[in-house]
Amino acid sequence: MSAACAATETNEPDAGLVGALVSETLARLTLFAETGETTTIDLGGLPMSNRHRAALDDFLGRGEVSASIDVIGRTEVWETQFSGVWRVRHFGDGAIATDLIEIAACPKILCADRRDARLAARGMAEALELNPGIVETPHET
Amino acid sequence: MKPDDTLAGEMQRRGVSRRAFLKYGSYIASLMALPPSAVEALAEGLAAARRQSVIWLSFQECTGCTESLTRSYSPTLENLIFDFISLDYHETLMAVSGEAAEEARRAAMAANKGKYIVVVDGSVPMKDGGVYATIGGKTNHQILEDTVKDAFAVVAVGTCAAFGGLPKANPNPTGAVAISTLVAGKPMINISGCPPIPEAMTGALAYILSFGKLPELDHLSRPKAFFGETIHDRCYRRPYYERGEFANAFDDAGARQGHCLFKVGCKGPVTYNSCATTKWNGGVSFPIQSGHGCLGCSEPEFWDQGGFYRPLSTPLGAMGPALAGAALAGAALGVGAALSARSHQKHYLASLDKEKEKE
Amino acid sequence: MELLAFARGPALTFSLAIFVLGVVWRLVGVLALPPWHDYSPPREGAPPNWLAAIRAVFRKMIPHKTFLKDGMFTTINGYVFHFGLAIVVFLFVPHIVLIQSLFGVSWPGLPNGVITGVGGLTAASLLGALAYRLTSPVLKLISRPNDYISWLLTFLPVATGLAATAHVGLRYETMLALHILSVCAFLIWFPFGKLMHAFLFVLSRGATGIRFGHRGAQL
Amino acid sequence: MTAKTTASGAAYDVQGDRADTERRDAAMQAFVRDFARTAAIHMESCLRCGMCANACHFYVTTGDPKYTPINKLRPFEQAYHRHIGPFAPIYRLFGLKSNVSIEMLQEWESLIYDGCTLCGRCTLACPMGIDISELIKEARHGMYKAGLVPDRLELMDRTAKAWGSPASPSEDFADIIRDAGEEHGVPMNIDLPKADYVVTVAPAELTEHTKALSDVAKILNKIGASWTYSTEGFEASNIGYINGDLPLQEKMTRKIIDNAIRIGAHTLILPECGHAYGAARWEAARWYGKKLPLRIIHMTEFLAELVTSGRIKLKKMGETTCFHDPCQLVRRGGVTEAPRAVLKGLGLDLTEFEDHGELAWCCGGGGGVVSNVRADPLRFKAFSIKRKQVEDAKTQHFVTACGQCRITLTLGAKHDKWDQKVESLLELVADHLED
Repeated sequence: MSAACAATETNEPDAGLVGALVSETLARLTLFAETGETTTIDLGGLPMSNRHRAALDDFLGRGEVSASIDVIGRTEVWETQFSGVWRVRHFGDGAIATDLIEIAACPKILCADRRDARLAARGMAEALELNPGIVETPHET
Repeated sequence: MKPDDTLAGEMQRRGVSRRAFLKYGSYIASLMALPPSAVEALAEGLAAARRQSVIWLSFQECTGCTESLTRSYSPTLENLIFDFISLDYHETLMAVSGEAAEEARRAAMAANKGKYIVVVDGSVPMKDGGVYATIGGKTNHQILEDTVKDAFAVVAVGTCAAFGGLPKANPNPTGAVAISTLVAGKPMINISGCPPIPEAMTGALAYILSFGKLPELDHLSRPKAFFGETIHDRCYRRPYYERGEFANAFDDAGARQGHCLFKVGCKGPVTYNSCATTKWNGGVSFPIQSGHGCLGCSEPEFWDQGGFYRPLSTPLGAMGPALAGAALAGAALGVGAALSARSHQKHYLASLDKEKEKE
Repeated sequence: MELLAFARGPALTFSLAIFVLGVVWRLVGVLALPPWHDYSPPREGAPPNWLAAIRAVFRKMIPHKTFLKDGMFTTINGYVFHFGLAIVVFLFVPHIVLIQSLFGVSWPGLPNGVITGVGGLTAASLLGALAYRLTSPVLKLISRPNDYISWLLTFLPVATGLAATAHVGLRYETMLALHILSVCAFLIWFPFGKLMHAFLFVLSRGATGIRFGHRGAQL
Repeated sequence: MTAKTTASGAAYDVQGDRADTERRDAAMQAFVRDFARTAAIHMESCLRCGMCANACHFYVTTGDPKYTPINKLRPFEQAYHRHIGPFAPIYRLFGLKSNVSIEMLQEWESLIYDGCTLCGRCTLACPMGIDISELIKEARHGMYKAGLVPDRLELMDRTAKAWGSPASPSEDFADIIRDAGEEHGVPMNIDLPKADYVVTVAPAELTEHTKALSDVAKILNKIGASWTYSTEGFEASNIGYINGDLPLQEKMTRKIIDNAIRIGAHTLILPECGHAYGAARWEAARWYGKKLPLRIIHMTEFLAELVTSGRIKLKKMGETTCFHDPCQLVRRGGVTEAPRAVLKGLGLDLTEFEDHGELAWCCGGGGGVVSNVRADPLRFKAFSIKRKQVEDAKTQHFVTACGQCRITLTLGAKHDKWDQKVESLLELVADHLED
């Protein structure tokens, strides 16, 4: 670390933090596998530096699913290489606002809300009414 | 069918799903260190809430608090709060002025009697009948009393409103006082800081909106979620403090290596705020990270702690004359005591001589 | 912060002033008493008075072996809390900063972990001293309120200091204020009670050193 | 003059028929007079650590905390804080230190006289270096003024005033000297108008140890010195010094010094007596306020000079011995090497006690305790320390250089029915002079 950047670099190497986080995740994952109990670990309150974050994500890796949500700003969701362990990262004004490890079948933020669905159903019905032709099989031209 | 006037309804009309509330709930829960189980409660509470009428009063202040809160200009997570509240009166932000503005305030108060929140920034001058700050011919004190009367809660934003701040600093020419000294019998929150961390303001408001009650407060009525720990306790430079590695000046090797700033006057150990964790400007940095000690701006009387660069463990005020005077007085008393003792002894020796004469 | 400001401000200034006043008062009050001139010829080869005094000051730091048989606890425990107090008072960085602000001199400090450990040991040692004073028949007989007050006012700064750094008890700034106030109480009491031995030991040992040196007797 | 006891059972004697307050005031005034700078510093310095207790033979052998040396100073201390200390005006103004009561003085009489031999071992134990023994000696001044002194000591005081010696009238002195000379076949010098050496004596030599009188003469004759005993100033033991009777101390000091100066002596030889050494060697000059024109030396120092300089030759005894260090001579006098040099000259192989030299245990009889019959039981208890040391040493001889120590140790052995002879260094030297 050069002297010049030291003043702005917030990380004080703390090898224990990432290890502790991973152990905690493992414990919660085991619990989820056995009982189905879901949990969320909020990384926000922890003294995480970018290096910590990188080390953690390095370890967790990338799995099959990744999604991007566009709601009041961006949100990134991806499954880690460990099935059932998700990373949910909400962005605020350009920076990470909330950073979570979610242990669940599927992160809540990905799922549609039934109340939204009810409204959507109404909207879809209205749309259909406005354009009944859409349901007819289009002719090959 | 009556339009859905809940916040969820408003958002839906703008084509935003309930995911927004879930995301916002996560954000607030994370900010306030609430348990993950609170996320849904927050989201549901907010979704079901109605737009909150807020009347913002500015007294002896610098508008820095407003700047802090409205800092970002793109509609993002951080300022979503403006979609949840109805800022019915705010001199700096509102378009109207003059009597029309005052009329807006009165209208909002009448429409939301007992339900509106009064946010105050700035302290209130009380000296000389409060003439040092008047709006529309009414003193700050009158306006405050008038507005708060039918409010649901009062939020004092910034150190001036919370504790008196700069206007109250020695010699306090206007007789400035904190809002809490003038507001009795209303739920009251202080969000101190100069300026306060915007997240602390929005977090507190969102909490009230979601749960209909005040968050847990400390003995200075500050939300514990943001003011529960000292800067020092959460400071990334803390390990340097523990190891005894300090910057002795702002330009020495210690300062360059990012050592603890205690010796150059950092007030982190006695300052309760979340700068070290929430940080500023969207989590970019905070004063200590930028190489300057904490000023203690979220604490009462922070201007009058003997100087920002005076280390916390040093005495306030000049010792020299007091100690010199004490040494002189001590010497005088010592000589006096010795003379008195000697006179006791002389007295005895004289009596011995008399005995000898008798013999 | 108001209590802390009071502690750092008027309380500290006042107590330091009383400390200086009392120390000077007591030293001058004693030293201004008439001296006792010894006209007897010194033993051949007797050291000059100043040397005899200095020798006595150092000689008395270690007791004769024979007195350790029954005075082992008093001696070892005394050393533990004296060194402990010295380390905590003079090698904890915030304290050094205070000293620097008063006298302009400073020196490197020790890591906080060491200070906390030494502080804990010191507190334990002080409690041991008190327990001994409360149980030994000799000490029970010769102890005065002075001894208990001096003990308490020495123990309190150690206890409040430890509590403040360990975040035990009240809020940090309140504990810090109480710590400073306990030091103020210590400073105010210092010149008037037996804490004054921190200055007097030089005079007391030195005076006997001069008497014994003159006679060629060993201390 | 009747023996009384305090409420707690402590014995005390009272002299005279003054009112209690008058006595108390007299004591206080005398206490107050004594606080010069050093005493005041020491009064300020006690830490109440109790280290002095284990240095005291009376505490160690009785286990009674009241014998803790610093405790013996309590009335003296109280007087100091009320009248002399830097905060005395405040103490008086607010009544923080009460005046010493007569009951307290009565209670402390036995601690100050019976319970302290002025041996000064506590001074060496004190981490602050407080010279407790010196302070107790000063406290005795007030006790004497108050008329609160053990009757036996007061009797000796009056005898000394009347006779010039607590042991024998001055008129009998010349006869005693002549008798001793005749008995041991040594030519004696008495009342010579001029001499280089004036020899003084201690009470024990006028009664039990009269051989010492001729032994000194034998040695002085041997070296061909110009010397004399002198009726006008023979008594070196100073009961005023021990009792706290300052005028008597001055009178007795002046008597031997003035006399020696008159005779033109360059050296005043003190007898084998500890307190005589303290009173004359270290305190005599105080009454003159200047340096004295003659040398004052202890018998042991004199013998050591003669032996080491070869002025006398001694027959080698080739036996083993242990040595009791007299407190006033060694610990408080600094004469540590001299007796050892003499023992070496005698060819005696010295086995040192575990605590010897400046750390030696007191015989238990110093400071007038041996003369104070009231203290006998206490003294016999303290003797057990010395007895054990001597028994552990397993030597053929047991020697000392102080007549009072010798008497104390002999009485102790007698009380214990323990067959142990205590010998005098002077007598051994005189008995082994090479012809």
